[in-house]
Amino acid sequence: MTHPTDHDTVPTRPLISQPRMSMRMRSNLWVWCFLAIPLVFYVVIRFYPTFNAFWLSLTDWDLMSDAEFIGFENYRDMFADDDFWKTFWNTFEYLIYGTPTSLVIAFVIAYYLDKVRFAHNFLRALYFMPYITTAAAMAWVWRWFYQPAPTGLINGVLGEVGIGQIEFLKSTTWALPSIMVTAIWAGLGFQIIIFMAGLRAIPDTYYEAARMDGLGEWAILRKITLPLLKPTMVFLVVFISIAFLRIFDQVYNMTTNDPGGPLGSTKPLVLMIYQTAFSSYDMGQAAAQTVVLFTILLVVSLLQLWVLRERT
Amino acid sequence: MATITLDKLTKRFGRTEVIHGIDLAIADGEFVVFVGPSGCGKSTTLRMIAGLEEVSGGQIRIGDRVVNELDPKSRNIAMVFQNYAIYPHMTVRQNIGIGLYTSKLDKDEKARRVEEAAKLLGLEPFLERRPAALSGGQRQRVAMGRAMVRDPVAFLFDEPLSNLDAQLRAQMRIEIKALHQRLGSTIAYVTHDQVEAMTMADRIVVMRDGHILQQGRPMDIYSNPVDVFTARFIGTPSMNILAGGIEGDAPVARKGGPILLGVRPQDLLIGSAAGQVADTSGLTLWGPVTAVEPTGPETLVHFDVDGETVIGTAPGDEIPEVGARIEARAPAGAIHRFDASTKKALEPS
Amino acid sequence: MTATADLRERRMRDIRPGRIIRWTILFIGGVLMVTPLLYMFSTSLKTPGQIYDLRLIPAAPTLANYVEVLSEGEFPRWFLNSSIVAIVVTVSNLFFDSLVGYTLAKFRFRGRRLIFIAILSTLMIPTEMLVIPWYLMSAQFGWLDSYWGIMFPGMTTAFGTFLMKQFFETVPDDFLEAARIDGMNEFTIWWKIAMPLVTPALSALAIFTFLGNWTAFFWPLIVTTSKELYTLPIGLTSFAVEQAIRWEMIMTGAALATIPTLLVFLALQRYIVRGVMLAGLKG
Amino acid sequence: MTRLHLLAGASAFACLAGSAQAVEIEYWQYIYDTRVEAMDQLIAAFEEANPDITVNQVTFPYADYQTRIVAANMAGQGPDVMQLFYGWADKFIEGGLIQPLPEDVFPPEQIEEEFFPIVSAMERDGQYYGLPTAVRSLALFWNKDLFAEAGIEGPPETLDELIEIGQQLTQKNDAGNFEVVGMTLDMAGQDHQWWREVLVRQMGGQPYSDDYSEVTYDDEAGTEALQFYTDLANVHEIGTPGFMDEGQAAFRAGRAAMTIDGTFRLGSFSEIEDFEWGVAELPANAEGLQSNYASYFANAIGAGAEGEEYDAAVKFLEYISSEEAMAVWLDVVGELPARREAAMTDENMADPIYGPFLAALPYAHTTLFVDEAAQRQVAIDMANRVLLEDQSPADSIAAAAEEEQEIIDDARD
Repeated sequence: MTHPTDHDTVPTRPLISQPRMSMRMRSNLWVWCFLAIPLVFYVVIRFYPTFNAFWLSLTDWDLMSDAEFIGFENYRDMFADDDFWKTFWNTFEYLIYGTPTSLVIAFVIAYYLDKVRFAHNFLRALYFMPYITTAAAMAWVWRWFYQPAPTGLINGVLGEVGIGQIEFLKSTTWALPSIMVTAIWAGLGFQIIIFMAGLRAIPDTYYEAARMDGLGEWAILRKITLPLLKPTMVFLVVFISIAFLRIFDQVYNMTTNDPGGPLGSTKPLVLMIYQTAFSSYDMGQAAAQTVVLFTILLVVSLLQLWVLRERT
Repeated sequence: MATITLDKLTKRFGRTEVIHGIDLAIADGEFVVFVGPSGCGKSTTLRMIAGLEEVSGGQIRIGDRVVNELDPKSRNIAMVFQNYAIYPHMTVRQNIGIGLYTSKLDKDEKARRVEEAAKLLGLEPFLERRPAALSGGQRQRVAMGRAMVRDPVAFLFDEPLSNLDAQLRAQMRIEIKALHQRLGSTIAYVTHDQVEAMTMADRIVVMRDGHILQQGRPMDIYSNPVDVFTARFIGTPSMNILAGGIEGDAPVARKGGPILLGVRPQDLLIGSAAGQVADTSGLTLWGPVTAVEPTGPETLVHFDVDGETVIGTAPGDEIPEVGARIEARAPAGAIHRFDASTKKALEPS
Repeated sequence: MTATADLRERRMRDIRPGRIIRWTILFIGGVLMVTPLLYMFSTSLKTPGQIYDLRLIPAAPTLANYVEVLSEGEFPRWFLNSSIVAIVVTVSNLFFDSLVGYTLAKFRFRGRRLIFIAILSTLMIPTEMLVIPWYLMSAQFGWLDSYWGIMFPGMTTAFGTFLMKQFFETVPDDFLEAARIDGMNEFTIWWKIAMPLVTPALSALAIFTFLGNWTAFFWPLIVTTSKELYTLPIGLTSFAVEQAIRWEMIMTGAALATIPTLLVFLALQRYIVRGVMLAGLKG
Repeated sequence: MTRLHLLAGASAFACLAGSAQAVEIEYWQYIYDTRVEAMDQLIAAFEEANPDITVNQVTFPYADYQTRIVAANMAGQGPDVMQLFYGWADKFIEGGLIQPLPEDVFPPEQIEEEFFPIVSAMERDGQYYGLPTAVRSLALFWNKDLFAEAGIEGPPETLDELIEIGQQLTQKNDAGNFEVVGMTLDMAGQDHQWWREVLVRQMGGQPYSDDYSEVTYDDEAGTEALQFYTDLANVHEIGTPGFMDEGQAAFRAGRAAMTIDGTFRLGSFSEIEDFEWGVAELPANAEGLQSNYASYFANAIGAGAEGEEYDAAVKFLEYISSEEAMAVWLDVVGELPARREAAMTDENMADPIYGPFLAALPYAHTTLFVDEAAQRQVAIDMANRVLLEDQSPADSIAAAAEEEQEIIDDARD
């Protein structure tokens, strides 16, 4: 593509030989060489499947026979299906309770952890460790925790102090919060670290100035720390929301014998998608469900953009 | 070594033309400094010579070759950048060695060249260090070393000293100049600092808005600026420009006058110095002092003439009080005359 | 950094009274956070008869469960699979994400903005939506139940591309142009000059990608069917289901799935935390 | 006639070609160690008897198995003989994956006479689409040690005894938590089969119409069956759903005196060392009515098999549904022979473990599932509504019937 240079030895030679390609063309050639494989990848692995998913949601494809276009029937069926709505609200329950809880706990821990110097790294490691574990493995540990006596740890402890059994995973009331706790626990480490990064990014001079002005710790927190943490908060809210909207690993592993919990009380959208597609092989219907998930996630992302625009 | 010739060189970014067909011939071994305010096109011109920007029109020749479409490396030039562009992950030796990246020399020869350049630049003790452990001036030398090892047909410098503090800058100016004299290489050097231009150049090329306003030896430009812009740009403090006219054969400052009178602060003398100007055909100005800047050997005096601030020079031990009314004189030979509307110099005085 | 540390220290001395209590509460909280891990290890060292004994320290700890799982189970194989998948995908991301990120950050060419927006827009598309077409594609091309089948969806990511673009934008052009003048070709400039300048970003991306793939569950669950190709999380799930609620065995499996990442974390804590901060804030 | 003619021609051709031109056929089944091993033995025996035929066994993981067959069939590379769950028959027939068995080799009357009646699940419009080597049924597993401790002699024979004995065996601690349950209640396990095909019938009902296209348990009998099942937990308190997470886990841990499970559990229970256990037929109702649920994997001929491969496939299928093959299967896999003659030998019937399972086969039923996972979920939810949400059994069963009917209709249209 490029010519070997020959004027190291022959500095001036009367030649007007121009390269075959212009500089611009050569530069573009590099660009497209660099982009070629990734672009093919994006087209084949991302763009095409996206459109394919939309298309499949309009068909009755079930792996066995050819896909046939059936219009919006999958969507009509889905919206008329109580199970779908149940799952839909379950998903929102994870989101609505899980996100603020995670955020508040993570912030409180990060706020105080940031001030601790003694054995700081050790404490941070304790909080961060759950984040690097495998969700599937931890789901089983928590499942064991939640067992009724005589097996489960929590019920065992409750029994020792004379409190009756809680049927965590077997109860339509407690199953979803139980799984949510597992998910919150798993994500906390990440959120604490991000909060601490956000706190570090606030210049100390702000605090010093505020203290000079006679503000108390509480006022400093409200007037300086929290407002300056807004971008971090927005990022985390969106990040956590998306994680909860896509919750699967924990639910799948904690309810393998009655997938989605008793009476479907823990079943989130993604598990429903998984079952529709890979247990009932109703690919068309499952594709329609993924479109719903996509729409929700899109709304959340757009909300983020909107909130951040407000700021500036 | 080689000549560099620009022939109707044009550069467009999208629809905007930023270099308007400039012509220039840089002689073999000549040290040419491009100077002008930021955005005048001097850097773009240099980058086109280097091959980092595409040429939109016209021709660049290095030696006999048209290099418009050649890759930078095929032009056999070397360039020194404003932020040195030495790599933090490589040692000084490796950084200098990068200059020989395409060279077909054998390993020993390459090492020898690197050593040689390092010696020339006083970098020998630092060869194994990383740039982070070097001072600004040393980094600048590494960048130059990298340019030198390859023995290129021309060196291009793009504001190489602007990241250095004043003292280092002065020192490096001299080093670069000395280097040029020793190597005898062709150099194109871009700066916005007219002092650098004046002190280093064989020839200064003053650019503005994508045109070459004037080129010539530094003193020629200093004494015979072709227009108000060049006049004010070269020399520090800037030349005073006042509207005025000629009464009899003496220039007189006058608001709304038909011509512009230019006089350098160094030529506009105040206090006891003013008395030495006996020339009656010179310029005499009066006004209240607004500020004084004692610099030691002389005192720069800012005073007000009809609402315009003018700067003159008093001897170092004479510091007029602010508010005092003073008289300033310049000899006729020091007065530059410009057309008030075209801002072009009138016939040399 | 030390100056701010000093300031922090001074600030903390001002509020000394609550310090010990605060530290203690944080410590208890931290211990609670790792309780599941502690109990997982504890139970994995118990015999079936002991698992109803809820003390943390087993009365007579035994490695018998580990011996059984490792000798009879396919954990070593799954561990290998997870390693292969996570490493290959991470290397691929480091290569392609930074190549594309670099091109988008440092070259001016027609279609640059369009490509950037198109890539960024894929961030909005959840994998769950693509899983069905991927499955169909994998079935057609025979990628089901193969390493490539597990890996292909993650070979480059918009997140990584975006992250790398952000970082390459902070690299001064001079560095690249100097190399261009010295005669490097564009690929070498990227590889030898630009890449070393963004190593912090590369390590952040590596940590994220590796962790993400090591723990990935949804797609491997769908695409793998034979035990020989399970990744660790899938293997663990199938193992746990097969063990049919033999908790001491399940905990042993969970521990085996967790130990590698814990060890890596303990060894590289500083880098991992920094990487997470970096990627989290820029991404 | 034509087929016979063809057959004759083909075998003549095979003779002419000699054994060098052996026919190669593919046999597919899912991966399960003992099954693969048993099939290897059968193939070896078959090839010895038919040197001109080579059988290649191809195996896939269970989860992937159906998809593989569909994909291979689309590509025209399907198996000549394959194993399939009887519940997939509709889907496979409709999808054109399998073809009917030749009536001359496998006359329907003969099949019905020689095999257990449950094979009719493979029959459509008078044509058989496959035959099993082995079948599985349910039985009551009981913990002999716990029974002995409580001074009870043997397993319950009727449902009333089940309750009575169950209550005697149940142990609770001071806090009122179960230490040992009399019987496991695990709809997600085999209880849903027990409820559907056994309890409903024992209460005088019928779970589905004869062709299994219609749900018919939404009546008094069904309600009573559900009432009976949920009362085990709610009224008689002989167990609680989800105790130890899975019924079999509780039994294996020695914390359940009884559990209902299938033949396929024998392998994992055989590892129990802490106590003795026994197997009994499922309890009868007060009138002595017995029922059971049996299921099986059938072998069928792939739609793509033609010509000499088809003939070889027929021969092979004939062999693997022979008594000889069934004996091997029982020996290696532990699954029950599908032919009466092979199953009901004196030796088998006297076997303390196989006996109760075999005894159930003549009166066992086989549910024609369209989507087993979904239909099982309906039963789980049905019980949970009563157990967890205090819905009346009648309401719950009505809801379940409606839901399941919808699943069946969706699959059948």
